[in-house]
Amino acid sequence: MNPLLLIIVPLIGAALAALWPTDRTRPWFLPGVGLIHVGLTFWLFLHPPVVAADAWLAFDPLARAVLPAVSLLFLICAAYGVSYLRIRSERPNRVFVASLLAVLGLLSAGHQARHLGLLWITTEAVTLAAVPLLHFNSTPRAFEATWKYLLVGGTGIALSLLGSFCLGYASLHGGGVGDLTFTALTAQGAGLSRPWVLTAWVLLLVGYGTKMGLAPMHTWKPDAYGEAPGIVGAILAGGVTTVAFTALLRVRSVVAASGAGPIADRTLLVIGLFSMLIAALFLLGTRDFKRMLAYSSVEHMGILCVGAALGAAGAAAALFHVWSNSLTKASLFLSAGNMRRAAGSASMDDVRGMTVLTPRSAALFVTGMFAVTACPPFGPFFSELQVVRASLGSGHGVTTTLFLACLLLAFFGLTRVVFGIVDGRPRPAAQANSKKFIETLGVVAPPALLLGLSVWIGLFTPAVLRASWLAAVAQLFPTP
Amino acid sequence: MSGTLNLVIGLAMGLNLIALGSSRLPMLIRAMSVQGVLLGVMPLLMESERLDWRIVLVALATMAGKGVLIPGLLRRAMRAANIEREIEPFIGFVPSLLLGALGTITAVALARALPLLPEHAGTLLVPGSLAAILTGFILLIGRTKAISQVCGYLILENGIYLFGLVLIHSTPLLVESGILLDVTVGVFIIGIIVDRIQRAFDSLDTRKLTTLRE
Amino acid sequence: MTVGLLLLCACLALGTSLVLGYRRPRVWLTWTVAGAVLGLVAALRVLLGGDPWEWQSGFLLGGEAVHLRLDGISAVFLLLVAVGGGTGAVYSHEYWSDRRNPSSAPRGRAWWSALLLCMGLVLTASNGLHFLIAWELFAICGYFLITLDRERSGVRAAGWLYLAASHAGTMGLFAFFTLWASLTGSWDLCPMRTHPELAPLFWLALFGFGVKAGFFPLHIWLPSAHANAPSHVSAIMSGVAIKMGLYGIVRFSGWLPIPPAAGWVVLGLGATSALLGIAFAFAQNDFKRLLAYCSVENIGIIMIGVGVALLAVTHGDAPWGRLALAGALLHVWNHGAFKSLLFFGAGSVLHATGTREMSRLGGLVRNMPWTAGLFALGAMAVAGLPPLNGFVSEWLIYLGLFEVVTGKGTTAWIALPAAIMLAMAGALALASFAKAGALIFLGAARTEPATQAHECGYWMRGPMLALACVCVVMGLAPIIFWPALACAVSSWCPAWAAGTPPAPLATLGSAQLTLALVVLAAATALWWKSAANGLRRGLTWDCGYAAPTARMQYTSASFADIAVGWFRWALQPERKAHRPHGDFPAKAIRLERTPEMVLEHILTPVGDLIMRASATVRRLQQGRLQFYILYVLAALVGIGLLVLVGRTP
Amino acid sequence: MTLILHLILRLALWLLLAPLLPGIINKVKAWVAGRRGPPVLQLYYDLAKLWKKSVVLSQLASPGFVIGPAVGWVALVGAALLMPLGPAGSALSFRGDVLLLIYLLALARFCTAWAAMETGSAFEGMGAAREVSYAVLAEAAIIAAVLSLIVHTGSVSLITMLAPSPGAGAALLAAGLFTVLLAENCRVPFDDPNTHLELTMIHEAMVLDHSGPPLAVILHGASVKLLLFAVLLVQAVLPIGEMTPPAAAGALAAGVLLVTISVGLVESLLARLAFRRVPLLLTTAFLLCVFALLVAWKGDAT
Repeated sequence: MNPLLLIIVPLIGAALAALWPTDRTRPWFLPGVGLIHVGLTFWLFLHPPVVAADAWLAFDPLARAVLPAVSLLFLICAAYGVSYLRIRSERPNRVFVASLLAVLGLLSAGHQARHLGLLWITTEAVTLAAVPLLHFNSTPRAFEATWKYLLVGGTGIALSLLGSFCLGYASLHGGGVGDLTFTALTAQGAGLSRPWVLTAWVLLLVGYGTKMGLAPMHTWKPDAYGEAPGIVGAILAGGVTTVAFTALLRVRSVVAASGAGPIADRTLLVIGLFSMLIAALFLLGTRDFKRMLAYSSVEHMGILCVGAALGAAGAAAALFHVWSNSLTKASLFLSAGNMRRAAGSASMDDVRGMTVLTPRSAALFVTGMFAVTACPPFGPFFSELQVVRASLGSGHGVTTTLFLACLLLAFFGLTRVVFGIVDGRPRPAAQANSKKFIETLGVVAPPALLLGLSVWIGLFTPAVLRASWLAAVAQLFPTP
Repeated sequence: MSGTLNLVIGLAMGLNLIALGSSRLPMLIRAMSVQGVLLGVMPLLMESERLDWRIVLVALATMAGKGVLIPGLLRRAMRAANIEREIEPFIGFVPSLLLGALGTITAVALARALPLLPEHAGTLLVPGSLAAILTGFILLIGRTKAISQVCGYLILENGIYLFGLVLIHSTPLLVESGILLDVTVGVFIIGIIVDRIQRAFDSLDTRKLTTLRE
Repeated sequence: MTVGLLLLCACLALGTSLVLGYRRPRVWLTWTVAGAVLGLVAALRVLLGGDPWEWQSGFLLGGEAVHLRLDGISAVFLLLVAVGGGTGAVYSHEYWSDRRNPSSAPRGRAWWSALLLCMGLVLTASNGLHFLIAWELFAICGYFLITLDRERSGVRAAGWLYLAASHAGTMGLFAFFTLWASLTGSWDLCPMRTHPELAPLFWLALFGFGVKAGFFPLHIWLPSAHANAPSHVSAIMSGVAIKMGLYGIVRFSGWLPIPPAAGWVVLGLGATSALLGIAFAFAQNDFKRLLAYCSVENIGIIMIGVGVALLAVTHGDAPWGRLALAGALLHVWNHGAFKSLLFFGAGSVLHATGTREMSRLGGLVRNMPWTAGLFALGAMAVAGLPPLNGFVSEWLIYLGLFEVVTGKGTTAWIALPAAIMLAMAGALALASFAKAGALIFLGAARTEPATQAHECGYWMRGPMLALACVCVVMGLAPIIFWPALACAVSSWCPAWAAGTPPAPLATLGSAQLTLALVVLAAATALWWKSAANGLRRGLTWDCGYAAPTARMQYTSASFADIAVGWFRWALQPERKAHRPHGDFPAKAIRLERTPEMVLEHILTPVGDLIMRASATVRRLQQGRLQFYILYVLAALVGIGLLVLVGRTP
Repeated sequence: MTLILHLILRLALWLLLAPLLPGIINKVKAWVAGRRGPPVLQLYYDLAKLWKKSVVLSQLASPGFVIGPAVGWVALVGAALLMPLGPAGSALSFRGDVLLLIYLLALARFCTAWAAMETGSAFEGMGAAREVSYAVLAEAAIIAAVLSLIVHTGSVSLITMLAPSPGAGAALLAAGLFTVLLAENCRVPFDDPNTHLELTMIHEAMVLDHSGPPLAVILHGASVKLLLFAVLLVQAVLPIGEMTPPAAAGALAAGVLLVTISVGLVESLLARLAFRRVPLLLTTAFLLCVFALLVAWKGDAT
């Protein structure tokens, strides 16, 4: 079966959704396409196709290790989206649904791209396709957020294009033909010209780091996540950042093949820890619970980088963390979205006592908070434990200390905000507003399901999944 | 041959400085569009002996996109917001000119520091592109009008495109055109957002766009 | 019925209570108590049977095979969990009833069962990963129990402090268990005495578990949490939950190779927290805070015992370690018993008067004789007075210290000051509980609510009576408990397996028994004699003062004034005084407050520093796109430099 | 059988001799002051009279008001029975019995304080507060003394422990224990049993409201405590163990008499200290015992 279907199906779905006449039934495209996509993905997951070495697009081990998470996440968010769009029936949803599906298709492309140029194109395309999602609310604040997202993200993505060119030039200068497929670049290995490889690495790290939202390029994140609907935040944080991360992993393997692996790892480690620290400090002070989620996402991107910098074991842990983090974080975004709807604001200053207004969402939010701060039995606990073990195993004592310290600070910040909005007596304004919002099964079940998946992935990680991560690691860290 | 090429690149670099120095938006946009056209010409110059249809295609697309389409869009937005000039930028015009000059020097220095293939060693391709990129950054950081920032972003893209020319043989058409398409669409969407902002805030002064903060 | 089966049934019973008990208090109570009893029996079987129970299954959880073990040490603590959990459940049936707390009582029941389950898991888990899971879940259950009464912001603040501190400890345990796993190559927990490379782990364990155990100076969370929690929760937190921290220390100090300094450090920490903990307690005016600080003291006493045992191990399993460790474990039980009893008493006072200020109470003995009597008994026990149980364990620990001294090694240099500090702590404990008991129950009622107080009902009185009996029995017949202790001690250090009880223990027991009997006889005799001579009620001697009022009685602050003065350097008491002056003084105020010194004078400044850093960093996100792009450029330059600096030539 | 007899004899000895000491002290004071003073047996008369009197209970008091003194008395007598009497040895001796003795004294203190607080009188509260607070330092001093004996003899049982080292150690120990004796028994310079100004009293302030048999029990208990400390002091410093039984008994009696007289002399020569000075003196006592401890340590080290 052709993995291209993963890309084509959602795009066709997007086109159909764009042409579909009525707003009322259009949202059903989301779960429909999502279901097909999940089906295809898992079929491919269980029957991985043989990958041609020079293929530009392929369901290779890395894609196999990550894409199912994105697909699953999208399906559940899509199910949520139906009831969400019913609540937001006052807004036309043609563009929203279409671009959401387009994002799915492009994400599948980005995860499977094995050509640097193609990878860049898809990433940029995802960035652009997400724009209408961000200003769905079309408030001035939403436009401001979109503007910043576009220009910061655009700058970053431009830099990564330059980086891709540099890598190509490295191959040219090293006597290659400038073929930008990862296989070719890796094959050229030490033949690549070192100065250009390093230049490329710096540019690509900053470029894709901007898309991932690593500090200090994270500045677009709180604005975008804060103003976009919860479902969009969930998909951005769970899917788009993942593409950027896998891109970094692929590039890193090229750099490592050229013999500059230690340098790349050191930079990854530094920027990862830096992001964790900055995010933790932001979390200690922020007063808005949707922006809080953005900073928490920055922190987890940092964790991914630290993991990726710690060699094979760390990379496996990082892939694990991709899964657990996307599922958990998405659940938080959805429940936060519910509370934002009900309270009519996202600021600690006017949101209190959500246990009274939206008991279910509040409970889910608190649970999700514990999950995302690495409390058992949820996924992040296990994945972060593996990261810690990898760093201790490779003798990074100081790194581990900093890592744990940042986790602790982040925990302080998150608990402060979460219990601040959940406890206490609700304000009258919020009380009045919450009358309009009913906690139907449609908006409560998806986050609950995501949390359930997070528990499942942690406690009962399927062997086949573990194997897929190891396979991906084997692809990225070829043993000489 | 590389003489003409260098001349064109030199012109493009000069346009950077004009873009930095001019306080009037139409001037800025014009500089940018001319630069776009020049970039379009470049591949033709580089490959003048063995021209093939794909080079021509790319060149024409570039000229159309960078030289006509996007500038037109920006002009429309500018008229809608009826603003003529960039008032009180973060970085004044003289300082930005100096920075630009500095940037150009840095660009040349960087290009010297990096090893180049013989056929590129003679040309100004790499320094030119780096100079354009730095100029773009200066505009993005230094200006307060949304339109000038968009121009900055475009000049940045121009620089990268210029660098892309060193790979003109190796990058296949699909990638080439995909990149071009993406860039164009991207700028187009930016233009749309600028338009929306103009409607929402009825101004293009980004100093108004600071409500989202800690 | 085998131990495994018993534990399984206990688990099922608690699970049932967790599921069914949310709406039905009686059902919940039945199943919880059943679970507790089953756990108790299982622990006893292990302790008296002597051989540990172990169960290894192929069932994977988080990628690790489930491996459970119940040996002497864990059984000692399981026993405590069972007793504390059962009595607390019965007590809460009236104290935190659906009628009085319709919103929080169901939650409270669910979390209670969950807490017991998790503590049981902590005690039986024999795989690092599962231990960590159970540990964190147990901490979270504790948080939700402490904050049952969420409407009060004080409660929420206290709960947050607890959660934050316990998470800090958990981070230490993260490092501890992962380091264990990466050094030994497996998450499985088993004796590792013979692997010297593991020795540094001891310090991680000491920190990680110490936060939960709450010895000085890691006790910061303890006073406010125990004071603000509902009393049955305070009881189990103080009597049982903090012992989980001790369990960690005892368990892993028994398995890890001991660094040479360990004994000294633990002994020193123990002595410090014994003395300072009780000094803080004496200074308190809130009687639940007083009890909480007293827990710090008792943890200190236990740590002294453990420290002596560690010293013994580092000196070739010297026999004196055996007594001290036995004393420490016995004190774990004793403290569990009398501290729960005292918190129950405190709860029924709170229940009756609604205040925790000792200086607002007084004279309750007339309205609540049961509570008063039982509280007095608990006070005598906690002050380590013969013939009650507190004395027995302290006596064993003292003996351990004395033997260290007679050993005349360098170790004596830590044992001598420890013994002296322990003695002072004992005297201060007596002072604190004389103060607490007297101010709450004796004299005249200082405020209106105190006069309206009512005795608690049978559901609350029953557990208190049961615990009081435990205190008396363990005091009068300590020899009965020796086999259990010996079993635990031998599983900690096989070299001490010799089961013969130390002779004096039996003698002490008989002495205590005689003493108790004579005391009873003498008391009745004197009462009878006085009655025969004729009893007349009269005014209290007030030195001829015209109009004495209840407010003129000695208050908590004035009672503690002298000793607090000696410890001013540590307690940093805050005083606000407005002396009366002039011929017709308008008003005079004297406010006294003893802050949590470590928290307010050491940690808060650090926290402020971090918050200032956070404020600075947050200024980066000031909303201007231009700056954001500048950051991108800066990152480019920074990473470029990083690459250049470290480039391998 | 003989054991029972022995026990009864010992009990009788303690109970009957104890009230003699206050009498002697008062005689000495009177003698120094040049008065005739009350008869030596005065306390016996008082006790007999009090025992017959009826009891006045404060309206606020609970049964603890009467039970307290009884328990305290039992505790003190029990402590006394643990104390070996030179050649006669002790009634009950086991490893660590010294701790039981110390904690029995603590029990007595707790009961007295509790009974004092029963009436809610500010004065008795004051007395109780002082009693329990000063006890902290006294306790430290006692345990230091005990430790010095333990270090010296290497034994943790009273019967073998009280084999003092001659010389500096003994002198320091004697000074320390004597001070502790004064403090624990509320004599000048810590407290003045004769004053009637409640503000300045410790022990007397605590028993203001007691009357009849309870008061008798308290007074008798106090005298037992005094004798107990005297005996402890004597045996801790005099090498009684080495003497022949009769000589030992004589030495013991003489020593106790000497201690009593010196208490009397101190009372008549010194004035009561201001309360803020009391801790200072107690700390001195503690330090004396610590020095004794160090001396014992060095003595054995060499």
